[in-house]
Amino acid sequence: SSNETGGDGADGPSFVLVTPNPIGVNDFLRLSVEGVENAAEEHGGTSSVYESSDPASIQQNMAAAVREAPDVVVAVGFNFADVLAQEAERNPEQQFLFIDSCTEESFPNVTCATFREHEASYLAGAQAGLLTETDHVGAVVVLDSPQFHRFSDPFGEGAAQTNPDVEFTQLFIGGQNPFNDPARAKELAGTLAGSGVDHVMGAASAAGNLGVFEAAEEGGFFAFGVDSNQCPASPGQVVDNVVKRTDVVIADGIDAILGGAPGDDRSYGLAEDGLSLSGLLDDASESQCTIAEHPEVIEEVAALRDRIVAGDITVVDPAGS
Amino acid sequence: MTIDPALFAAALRALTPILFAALAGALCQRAGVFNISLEGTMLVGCFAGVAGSWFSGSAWVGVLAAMAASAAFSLILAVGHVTLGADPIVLSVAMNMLAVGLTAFLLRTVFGTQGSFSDPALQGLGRVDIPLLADVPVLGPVLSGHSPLLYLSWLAVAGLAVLLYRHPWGLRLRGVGENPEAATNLGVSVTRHRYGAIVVGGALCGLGGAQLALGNVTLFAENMTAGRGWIAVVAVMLGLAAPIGVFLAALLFGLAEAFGFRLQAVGLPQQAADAAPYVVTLVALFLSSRRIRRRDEAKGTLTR
Amino acid sequence: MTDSTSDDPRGRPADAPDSSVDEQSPAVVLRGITRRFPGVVANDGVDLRVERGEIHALMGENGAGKSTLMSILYGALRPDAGEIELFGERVEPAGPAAAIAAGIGMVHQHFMLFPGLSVTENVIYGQEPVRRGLVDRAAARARVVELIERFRLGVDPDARVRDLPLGVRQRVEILKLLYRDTRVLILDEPTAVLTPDEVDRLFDVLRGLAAQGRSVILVTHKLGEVLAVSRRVTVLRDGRVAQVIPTAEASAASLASAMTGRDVELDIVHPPGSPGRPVLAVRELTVARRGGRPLVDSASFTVRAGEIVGIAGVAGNGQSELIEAIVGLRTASGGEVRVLDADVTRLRIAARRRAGLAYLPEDRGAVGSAPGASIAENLAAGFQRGSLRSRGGLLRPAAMHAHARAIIERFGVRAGDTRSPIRSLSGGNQQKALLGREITRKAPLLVVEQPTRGVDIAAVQAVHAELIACRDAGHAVLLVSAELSEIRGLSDRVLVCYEGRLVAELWRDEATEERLGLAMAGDS
Amino acid sequence: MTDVLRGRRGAVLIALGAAFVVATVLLAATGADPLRAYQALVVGAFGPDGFPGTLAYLVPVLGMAIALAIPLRAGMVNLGGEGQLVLGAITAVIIGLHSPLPAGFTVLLAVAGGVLAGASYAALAALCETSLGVPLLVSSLLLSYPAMSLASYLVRFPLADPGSSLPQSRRLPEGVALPGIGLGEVTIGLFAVLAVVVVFLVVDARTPAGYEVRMTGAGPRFAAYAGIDRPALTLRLLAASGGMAGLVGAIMVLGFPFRFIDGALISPQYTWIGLMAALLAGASPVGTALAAFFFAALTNGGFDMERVTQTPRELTAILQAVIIVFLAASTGLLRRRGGSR
Ligand SMILES: Nc1ncnc2c1ncn2[C@@H]1O[C@H](COP(=O)(O)OP(=O)(O)OP(=O)(O)O)[C@@H](O)[C@H]1O
Ligand SMILES: Nc1ncnc2c1ncn2[C@@H]1O[C@H](COP(=O)(O)OP(=O)(O)OP(=O)(O)O)[C@@H](O)[C@H]1O
Ligand SMILES: [Mg+2]
Ligand SMILES: [Mg+2]
Repeated sequence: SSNETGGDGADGPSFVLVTPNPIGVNDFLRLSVEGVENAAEEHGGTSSVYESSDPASIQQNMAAAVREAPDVVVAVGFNFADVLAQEAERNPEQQFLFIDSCTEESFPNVTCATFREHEASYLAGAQAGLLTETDHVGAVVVLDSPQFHRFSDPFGEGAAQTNPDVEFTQLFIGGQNPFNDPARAKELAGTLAGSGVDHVMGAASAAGNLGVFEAAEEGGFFAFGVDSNQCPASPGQVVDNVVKRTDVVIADGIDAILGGAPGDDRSYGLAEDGLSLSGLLDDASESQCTIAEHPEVIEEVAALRDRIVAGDITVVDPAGS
Repeated sequence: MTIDPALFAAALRALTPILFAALAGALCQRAGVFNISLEGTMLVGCFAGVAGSWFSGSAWVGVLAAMAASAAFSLILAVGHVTLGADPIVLSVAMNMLAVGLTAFLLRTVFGTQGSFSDPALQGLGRVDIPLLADVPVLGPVLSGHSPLLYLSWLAVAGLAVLLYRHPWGLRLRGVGENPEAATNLGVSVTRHRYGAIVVGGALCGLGGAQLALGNVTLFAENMTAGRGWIAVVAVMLGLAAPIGVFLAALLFGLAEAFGFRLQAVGLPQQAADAAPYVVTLVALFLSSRRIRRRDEAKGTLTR
Repeated sequence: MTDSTSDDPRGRPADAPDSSVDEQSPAVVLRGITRRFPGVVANDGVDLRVERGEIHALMGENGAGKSTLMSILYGALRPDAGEIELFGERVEPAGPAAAIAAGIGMVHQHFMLFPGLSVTENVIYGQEPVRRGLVDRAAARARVVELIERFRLGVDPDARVRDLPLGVRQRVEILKLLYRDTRVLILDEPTAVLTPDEVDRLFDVLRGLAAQGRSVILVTHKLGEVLAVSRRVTVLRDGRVAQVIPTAEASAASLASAMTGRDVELDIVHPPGSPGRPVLAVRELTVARRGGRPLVDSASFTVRAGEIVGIAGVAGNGQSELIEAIVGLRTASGGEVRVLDADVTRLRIAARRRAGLAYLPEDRGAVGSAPGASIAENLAAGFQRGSLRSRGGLLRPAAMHAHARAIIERFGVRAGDTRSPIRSLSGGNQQKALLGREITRKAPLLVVEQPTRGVDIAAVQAVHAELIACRDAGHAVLLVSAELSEIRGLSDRVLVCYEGRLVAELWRDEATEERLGLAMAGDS
Repeated sequence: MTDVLRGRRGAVLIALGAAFVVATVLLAATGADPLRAYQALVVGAFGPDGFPGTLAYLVPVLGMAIALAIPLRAGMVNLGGEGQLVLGAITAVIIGLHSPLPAGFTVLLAVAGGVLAGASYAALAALCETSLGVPLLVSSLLLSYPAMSLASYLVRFPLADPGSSLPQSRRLPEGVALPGIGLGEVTIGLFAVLAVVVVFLVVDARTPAGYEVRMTGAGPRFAAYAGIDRPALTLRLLAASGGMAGLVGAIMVLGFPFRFIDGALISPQYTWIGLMAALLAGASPVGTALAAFFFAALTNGGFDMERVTQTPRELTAILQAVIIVFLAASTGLLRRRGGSR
């Protein structure tokens, strides 16, 4: 569906955001909507959102967005790679902002913004390594595919960095509907706990993570969230989150395009503040994350972040070529 | 990988929602209605269960709401198929689509949220420790400490078996499924019995949904049944629509799932774990049908 | 009822008066019943009166409206006009349940049984004895066993109906009525699948019931049965009552002419055939059954061109299985079947048909035809890869319809549009059409099973004439029938099947009713 | 006869009218302007911008509808369309990626491979029934899941696109694609599917084989009696059905985006929508095609309705389901009128 906002900006710039999935509770997409809306407000323009549900509708929505001929078409998610490349080639006048992925070839009218999630996951793992009492951490992951390994593998490496004895196990949800199966996610988290894991990375989708947190609450272990601050969903059980600042990134990208510098490949990691942990943000004390109770861990992890930013440590991207 | 009580306890939890739905499917099958709307009907139960529990503050009100809502939802199949003669497969597929849309729509309008709803204040079903049994070494951890609906599902198996094979209503229902014309001629209403089977089945699916949303977890997420209703359809086939058979079939799925989790930890690809239950089912069907076929061959009724 | 002392074969009312209030009123009175179907008036102002304790025969040609009238009485169909009175009281039609409650029961010509349920379950269905809320299975079984023994029905109460032969299933239907203590029994052609002995037994049962004051309405095409067992006869013709007479005043010829509206020659004697070369040769054919004696046990015989060989036997003695093994619907476990010079034992049906076989099966509704498909499509079966194709290999719809028209005309089938479904034809007309299809194949061997079951007199005569003509044209005919008069009237030789074995082979002149009866009882 | 027909038309009109009323009420209840919504739906389905999309959607929906109608004509239900579709697609991709032949030949080979893969997998389901005694309905459904898992595994590992984190195969080489017809992303695959519809129509109505299939559907025991070899027929029909599903899969990957994306052929529910179309039409070729076209237009128009009006996307799903329920009920009513009693 579409949502148009901004009445006063009828003659300002217009933006269309196309999502790959229904927005729902997907914090990543919600932040994107926020980002586009904020940009519209800032530049005195309008924005609308086209929600897709499957590959067929992604293609439909993208074509419709181009027909609207807004100042910028914003597409979020790697699902757009092919469609965006095609439309960009056919419509050289149209500017595109591609979030979270990039086209294989580069186009002058496509601005890409990607995240180095693995850097933040690595830091979350480091926290787990410091906090674990059983020397065993794990992850519940939506699917066994490269994109999701970016959350789980670095988590294990980070833990090993701060705690050489640590053991790491990851389990995958799979099944007929991996992105919407909180019951299975919960059962998997419980299985991990049963084998001695006491800190679990929840890379189990928006709905799945709720299952992971429930298991943590019942099993008395701890979990990590992704995308946004998930600590309020299960206060006392969620240690910290890998936060992707999509809103910041979109605003940045739109500024660049309107400012006449399109076509860049922009990468956001810890250094660019595109990624962080809730515990490393200024308002960490109000986050309801348990990490706030461990200032010494925060301190140690902050130091680790600085080393990554400085380039002393390079976190391997599991999905990278 | 370790085989411990927790594995079997996990299998029992995994099987419960499937079992409720499969019992519903078996009941309908016995009445001669091919019902593949279990997935959607269960999803409606998930939503109604969470809504009922949320607004009343009692998980049991949620369970009743789930039963009522799913039973009402199943009336689409009853009216459409039994009264109007529509194809049950078409109706069921449409119902499954409708359930996804409807629950998402209601989530938006009733709870003002999208994707999922959970709240620490939402009442779940909790667990029951069974006195004495809880202290038995291996059996205790497996059988005790589950959601009350899990135990209810076992009662439902027994109840349904008695109903089908010992109660007049069950006999009439089986007759309706075997030869509706003959039943009509003996003054037994095909319509009434099929409505009964579908609506009671709906209520059972509601229980399955309530167990999933208030027992296995305590939240609602769009499309959270995640194919369990389809597994139930398969379990009905494998269990030959008999309550005990269906229970065993569902147990097979529960075990396959719980084992699959653990095998992953030792390196089994997730996709192989996903496919395993279906392959196992196919083999089981093949073995059981071979027995049936040998009997038929002996009778020489094999038609070429 | 076995203790009935009534010797009167026509079931006079019992001397013991019925205890109901109005004992004079008849059991059933139908007045002015009218029922229309699109294009037909199936019942047109029909009156029917059945006294208590009376066996009343209802006769009429195929399509005369008998089934419709009975369905109305039973509540399965609503009349467009007319009224129903039961035991002196006016009733409104309110469905079978109400009819059952009022004491009416019906045995349908097409059995209404639950194949997957046991005999006992079939019998008690809808009126289960209940103890503490559950079915009292012990009481149910005891009651059923008692009825089986009292009426010598010889049915295993625990058997699954799907495992029972047709003749036994009929008895299960009767058991259902006995169990329900029915006061008015409607039987739609109940003797079609019974042997003479079983027919006698059935009639004994019916007479016993009548002696108790119950009424029986017997729907049948068979003149002999009507004369033997009924007290009065109502004859329907074209949906109207043509005649109501006491049986004592009726004769076979008068009934036949009342039904058809013209004089009918009843005792046609067909001349014998002149057998030529062997067409069908069956050697030691065996069909095994696991854990029991074989269904068919080393059957050997030959059928020659230009002769009709009849197979007689009590239903359930292996005739059906023998035929199925010959035509290829069932796998033989041993022996050999040859058609002309070809060994067809291992061939599929299609190949056997190519080798020279035509076959009219017993179950014309499910095996011999696809009821919902059109007449043209049904009659095209077996010709679709032959004469109905154009040179390009495509089926020609025009040819299909012409083919159907030709069969309809040649065999006197009463049918309208060849595009309408075959189930819209009456039973007799379906039978003529299907036989026509098989004869049109001009196959050297024609196997026919129960060719005149449930078919009216005119159709019976037409079918018989066609079979004789087929034989005289030099075809070999193998005939299976439960109708002894049919077997004797048509066959040049008769084989008797008993417990899977062929126990007797009788020439035309030797095949007297007595000798056949003895052989069929296993006493050869 | 004539008044029966009049009754039928009436029933369809009543059903469509009822669906329309329910839809309007639902739309109005959520504050949308129904008129504007319907306009968007029609323009989205048939307007100059929308029609290519409808055609693009028609290819898989009609293809799968015909695939499932073929065995349904004989009363056999193939519930394994998804697995056959996916296997056809993944096979075409494997051939497309690895064939050493020139692009044109590779395309032909990929299509043939897709057809063959779908056909043999469906034939396997048929063998489960004819030789192992597992009913077709069950065997086809169950076999579908391992096929999907296999494809899913292949595109995550051996065929994975190294440049993307999406579970998708590498892109087919330049030129390994079906030519477009100048309407959006629609390729000549559309004509291939339409050609199959015509062949199905002719075979069904005018050949001995079609006659035998219909008779098997009308009366399985009659067909056996008439000498129709059911096991052989089952095998052939399922192979044809699976082959068609495989063809659809191959067409889909040989068009944009020229690769196999995990789930892309499953989540739009092509198979189930196709099955519904076939069932609603009693598997008759023309009826199935019309029903498939109706669904394709409805779905594609639905996207526009979602975008143009303020209707929440859930509402579109609800509307479609409601329309299908009413359609099913009306055809049920028809069948009942036409049948006995
Ligand atoms: N359901 C129906 N729809 C249309 N016509 C019907 C229906 N039932 C009966 N008829 C017609 O009503 C007439 C009477 O049929 P009915 O079955 O009562 O005859 P019948 O005397 O029982 O014949 P038979 O000896 O063949 O059993 C026939 O012309 C028949 O075609
Ligand atoms: N849908 C229909 N359309 C038209 N006529 C029908 C239809 N259904 C049934 N009939 C008619 O109703 C009759 C069915 O009644 P019934 O069951 O007594 O036939 P039958 O018993 O097969 O015939 P018979 O007694 O000669 O064997 C048929 O004779 C047929 O003419
Ligand atoms: Mg009749
Ligand atoms: Mg009859």
